[in-house]
Amino acid sequence: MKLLVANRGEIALRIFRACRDLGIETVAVFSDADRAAPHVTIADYAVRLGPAPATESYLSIPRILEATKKTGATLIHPGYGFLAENAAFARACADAGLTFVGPSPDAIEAMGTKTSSRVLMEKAGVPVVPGTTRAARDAAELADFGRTAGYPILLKASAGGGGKGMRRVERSDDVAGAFARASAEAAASFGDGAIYAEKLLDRPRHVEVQIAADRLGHRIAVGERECSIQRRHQKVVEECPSGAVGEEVRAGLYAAALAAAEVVGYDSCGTVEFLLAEDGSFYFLEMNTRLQVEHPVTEEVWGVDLVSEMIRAALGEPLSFGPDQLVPRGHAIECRVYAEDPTRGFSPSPGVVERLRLPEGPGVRNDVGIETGSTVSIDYDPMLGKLVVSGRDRAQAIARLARALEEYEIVGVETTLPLFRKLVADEDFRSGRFHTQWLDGWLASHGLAERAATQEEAVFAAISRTVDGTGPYFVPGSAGPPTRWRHAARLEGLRSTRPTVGAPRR
Amino acid sequence: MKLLVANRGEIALRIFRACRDLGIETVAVFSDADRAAPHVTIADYAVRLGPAPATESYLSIPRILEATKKTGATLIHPGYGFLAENAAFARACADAGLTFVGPSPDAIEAMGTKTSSRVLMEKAGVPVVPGTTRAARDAAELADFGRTAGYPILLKASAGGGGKGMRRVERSDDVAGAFARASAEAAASFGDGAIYAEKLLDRPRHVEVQIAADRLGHRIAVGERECSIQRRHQKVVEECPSGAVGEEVRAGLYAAALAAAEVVGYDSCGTVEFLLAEDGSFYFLEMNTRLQVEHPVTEEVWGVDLVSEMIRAALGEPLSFGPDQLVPRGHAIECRVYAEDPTRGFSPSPGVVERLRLPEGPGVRNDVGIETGSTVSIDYDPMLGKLVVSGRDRAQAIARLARALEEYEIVGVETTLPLFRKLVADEDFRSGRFHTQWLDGWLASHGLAERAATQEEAVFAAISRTVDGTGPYFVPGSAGPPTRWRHAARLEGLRSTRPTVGAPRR
Amino acid sequence: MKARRRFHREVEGSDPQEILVEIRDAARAWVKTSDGEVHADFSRLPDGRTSVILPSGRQLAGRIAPRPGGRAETWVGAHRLAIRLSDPLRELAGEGAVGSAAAEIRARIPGRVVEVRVSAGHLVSPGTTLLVLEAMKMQNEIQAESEARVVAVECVAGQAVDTGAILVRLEPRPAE
Amino acid sequence: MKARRRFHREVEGSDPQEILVEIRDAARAWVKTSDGEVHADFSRLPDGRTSVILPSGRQLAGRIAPRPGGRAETWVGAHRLAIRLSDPLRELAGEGAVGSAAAEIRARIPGRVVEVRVSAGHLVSPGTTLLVLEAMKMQNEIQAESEARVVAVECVAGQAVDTGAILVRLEPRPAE
Repeated sequence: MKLLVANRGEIALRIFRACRDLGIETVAVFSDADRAAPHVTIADYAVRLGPAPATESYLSIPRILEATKKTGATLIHPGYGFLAENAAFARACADAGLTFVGPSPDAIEAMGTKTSSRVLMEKAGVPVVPGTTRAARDAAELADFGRTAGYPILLKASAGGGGKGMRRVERSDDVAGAFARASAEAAASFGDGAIYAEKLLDRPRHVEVQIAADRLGHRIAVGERECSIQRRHQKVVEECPSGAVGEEVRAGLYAAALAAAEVVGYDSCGTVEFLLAEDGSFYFLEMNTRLQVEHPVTEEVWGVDLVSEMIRAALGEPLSFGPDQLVPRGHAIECRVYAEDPTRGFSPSPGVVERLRLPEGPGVRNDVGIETGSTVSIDYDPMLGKLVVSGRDRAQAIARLARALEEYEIVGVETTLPLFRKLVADEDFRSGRFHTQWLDGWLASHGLAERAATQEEAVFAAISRTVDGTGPYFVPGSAGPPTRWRHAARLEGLRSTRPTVGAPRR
Repeated sequence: MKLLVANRGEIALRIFRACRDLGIETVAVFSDADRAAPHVTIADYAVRLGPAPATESYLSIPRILEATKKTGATLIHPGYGFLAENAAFARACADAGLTFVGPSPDAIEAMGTKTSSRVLMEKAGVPVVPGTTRAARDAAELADFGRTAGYPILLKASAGGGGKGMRRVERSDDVAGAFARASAEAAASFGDGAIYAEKLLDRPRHVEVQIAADRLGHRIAVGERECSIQRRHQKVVEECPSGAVGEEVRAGLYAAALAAAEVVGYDSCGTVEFLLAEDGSFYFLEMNTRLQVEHPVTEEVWGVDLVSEMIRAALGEPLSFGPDQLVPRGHAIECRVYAEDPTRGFSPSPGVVERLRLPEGPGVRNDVGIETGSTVSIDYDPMLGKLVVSGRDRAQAIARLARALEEYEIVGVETTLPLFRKLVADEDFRSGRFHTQWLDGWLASHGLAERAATQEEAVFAAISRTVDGTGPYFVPGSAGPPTRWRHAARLEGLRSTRPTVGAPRR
Repeated sequence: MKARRRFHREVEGSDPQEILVEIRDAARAWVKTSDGEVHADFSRLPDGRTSVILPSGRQLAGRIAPRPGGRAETWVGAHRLAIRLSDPLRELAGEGAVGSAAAEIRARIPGRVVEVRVSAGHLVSPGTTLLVLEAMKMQNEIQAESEARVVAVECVAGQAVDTGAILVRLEPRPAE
Repeated sequence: MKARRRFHREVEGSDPQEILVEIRDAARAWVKTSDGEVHADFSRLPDGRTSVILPSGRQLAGRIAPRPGGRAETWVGAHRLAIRLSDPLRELAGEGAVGSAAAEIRARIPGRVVEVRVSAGHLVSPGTTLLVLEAMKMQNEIQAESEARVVAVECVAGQAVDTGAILVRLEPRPAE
């Protein structure tokens, strides 16, 4: 049996690992930008889709279906992003006789449009955030809602996710501009510019419930995740369990999540997201009908393999655990390591990973899609991988996270690692006092610039540069004010692909 | 606070990680062979001990104590091997005002000589294997025991461990030769050539109980480990829990282990080893008064950090869990990755690690002491590291082990990885049907030679060699049609140990 | 990047198989074997390995690791494979024949000879211990691998030996 | 391995601090700063980093990573640090003046000369492209680093060159 992953990066590797555990052969697809990527070179089979742009590769349904024919793959897993929540893709797979590892196309469709899913949830008795229930025709309609519900409000893309097409609006004057920008962004990201509005809750938490289900009618809530550490509505750090959820609220969240899954006959792994207000009330946000980026924190705490369960379920097998067999233990935290420069507004930082050293040891799990020498392309989401740590309790998990971050080296591209090193030392983070708007405020008031070298480190640097200068490695001149001739040497070093080319022997 | 690890390799890294989790600064010591080793380059402080031979470095008590003075370290952890079970060292540390992370010198001493510990255990009512109760004066004394107890018997080093100084003897004619070799080996390894004899049980299992204790009187049995997969009495694969132990036997083992620890007032982490006969009866083997190589399988299943607990206990703090707070979950397996050639009688394989690629992903933990480029010296135990996998049950742990082994690449030195790849597919191993002599028999009847390349792999090899021959990595020179002298250049490239060295200058 | 090479794959008990490779451009190779011709896609990986994709979609990543004595290890994934690819053109160019009649037992690691159990003239069988070598704190029994006669012992007990040092010379003899 | 360098550490709001380094042998460096003199132990690590042990026992491992525009990143452990070290001596002398009178431009990796842009007698300035070398599928422009005169061109277009091969010989000339 062969399974094709219609995706790239760390999630393709994650799914391949589950395949190996289940004795299923692996099929990678790739664009020209990814020929040498780890997800290709670890796979049993690999098929080129097309040029780098996603529309010609990872989003091309005909080319992906062609790749299953070529290799004889009968299973297809979409990962997250790309075609993961595209009902047409799920249908096309079924039409081609393939087993789609995910829920039914109908379930994807029902949850795919945020406005219609909100209507569904209201009918099922699941609380939703006050908001408009259909795509706005114009800005005036949104301004009407703002007047009624009161500002601030949040504009969101009906087809959306991941913070794209999302805008916070503080007053009616800003509605028109925000609507235009959000709609344009949504159109670019999802091919659908539809926008609706929600009341913006004050300092809410983002808490979500993991659902595991099979095609035999079993459906289990496998704990919740705390995902409130967000930057502009994009998750940055996730945890399991949530420190903000007591037993009563937890039971309510599970019930609501199971009700939501029930409505659409959900029969795979998926996630129901909620906003949790400070008073313990919660509101349905959306259901992600796919594997979630942050699924590993649930796996670590609950001792399950969600990807294996998803594949088993797609093959018609039952979940390998009953609702009372699972006991959560300890605490897990995930950091999303992005090739973004946190000192420059998190702008993407493509380039070559000159050096990669992963943290290892107790409580450390690495899900990464790069290796030393990998090229980080501008064509795709700049996530390099995820650092997942677990411990007996949150304090131990945080201690191990701090330790792992001190071992984690990525040189060559800017990453979000410096952000995590500061966060892990922050008192509010350590004591769990945060909400979905907390990080944006924190970033505005905390610098992430490099630490100045100590005197000992300066001595190290001077020795290291002297050793390099006499050894086999190229070091361009000093960091002092450039002079004419030294500048040329630098240029020369730079133009060569490797630091050791062409510089004259000294 | 600073902690010095009087050890090297993976265990030094393991202990340093626990220190980081606890906010303690780390001090490495090293011999000239290890100046560039990972345990040195990850430490906050590092002190040279002396030349490569252990007697002049890792076994030199005065130099190690000097290193604590130089750096201001107040804590000292011996790891395993070297000085870990040397009561004189523990005493010297106490005399120097240092906190020794381990049990009292008296406990080490009481358990350090196998013959005297057997006497102690008999008094405490813990069953021991029939054997001599003091070091043999000569071979005749051992032959006497053989005559009385019946062959086969096992010669063991009184000061021993790790299979060194151990010899199986089948008949009286072989006693003298085996005694001489075992005694020489014991003298070389432990500085003590004393040898005693035990009756050899038929097809026993090696099962051991992990003890965690503190200086406030708490003492807990943290599960058992199954360590029956041994090669010539050296552990090769360890698991937690043991599939051979039912609830009743488990309770008996825990009680015996706690009784053994009680006798010597044990107040740190340690391990009580037993032989388990097929009928469920068990016999005390020895107590290891130190951190055990295979402690990670217990950590994974029981959700504890034994090294942190050990350090906390040494500082006078209580264990961070009570006897009823720990619940085991799932199954963990450890493989000891050695630089030994399993196709050549496991002869040591020193050299340079040209390439190291560690497995990653769910259920995988790496504790390794090498990195790409590391030199594996002949001066020390050739263990490179440990692969630890865990899963929901033994079947999932085995599936993940097989997956991890397929990702694990070590090129440059021979390793035991090929053995594990075969073992993990073996029916007896998979169904848990093994005992301490099982692997020796298995090795005698199973080849570990390389698999012959398939036709597809032959095509790969031919392409790869052609690409290498014309590319920039392997053989310098142009990519034009081959001429005789250029062939010579390629041959030359092949002969050199590094791809770019040694080609004739043109 | 263009290149063309002809290999002989040596398979025990049958004639060598010819494998012809032509690198057509930076990513495509043409390969002819006794099974026919195929076009394969290849890519150099940043870590020095090569990835090859065959027409079936089969992907293999690995490397050729050069070794002393003109040997090379073939690694595919995490596996080192048994394969002998010779290059007849090269052999014409002058590579010497490997292998000789008399077997030499050499030290594979540095160590110290603890004990020598045989002397010249001894007949030995597979498993006969020739000598004991102490290295990495272990006593290693060096054993004969086939029926042989000891031609000469080239070391003495107590001697420190280096990698590659000849310890014992054997000459094959037929099993009785 | 012997070398001596003098750095100025630039610290905002105060005078630069001088750091003098002498590499005494393969493992020892002498360093003089405003705080005094120290002997430090250093070792090149297999991955290209350097480990330094200061007299206090303090161990630092990291590397200097060259960057566009003549900058270099200083990494210690997993941290990139803010530090500015300039080298006044080099600025006075110019790169070409270090060592011998005539500079030899050599290939640092094997490759193929694609194009030669200068010939003997040419006067070149910093940045003048001397030749183009193709290596690892990239076209690398090899440029002059200082004001110089071409003494000899030692390669031709199309030629395969090996590591260390002399490509062009230059002789320094004063900047105008």
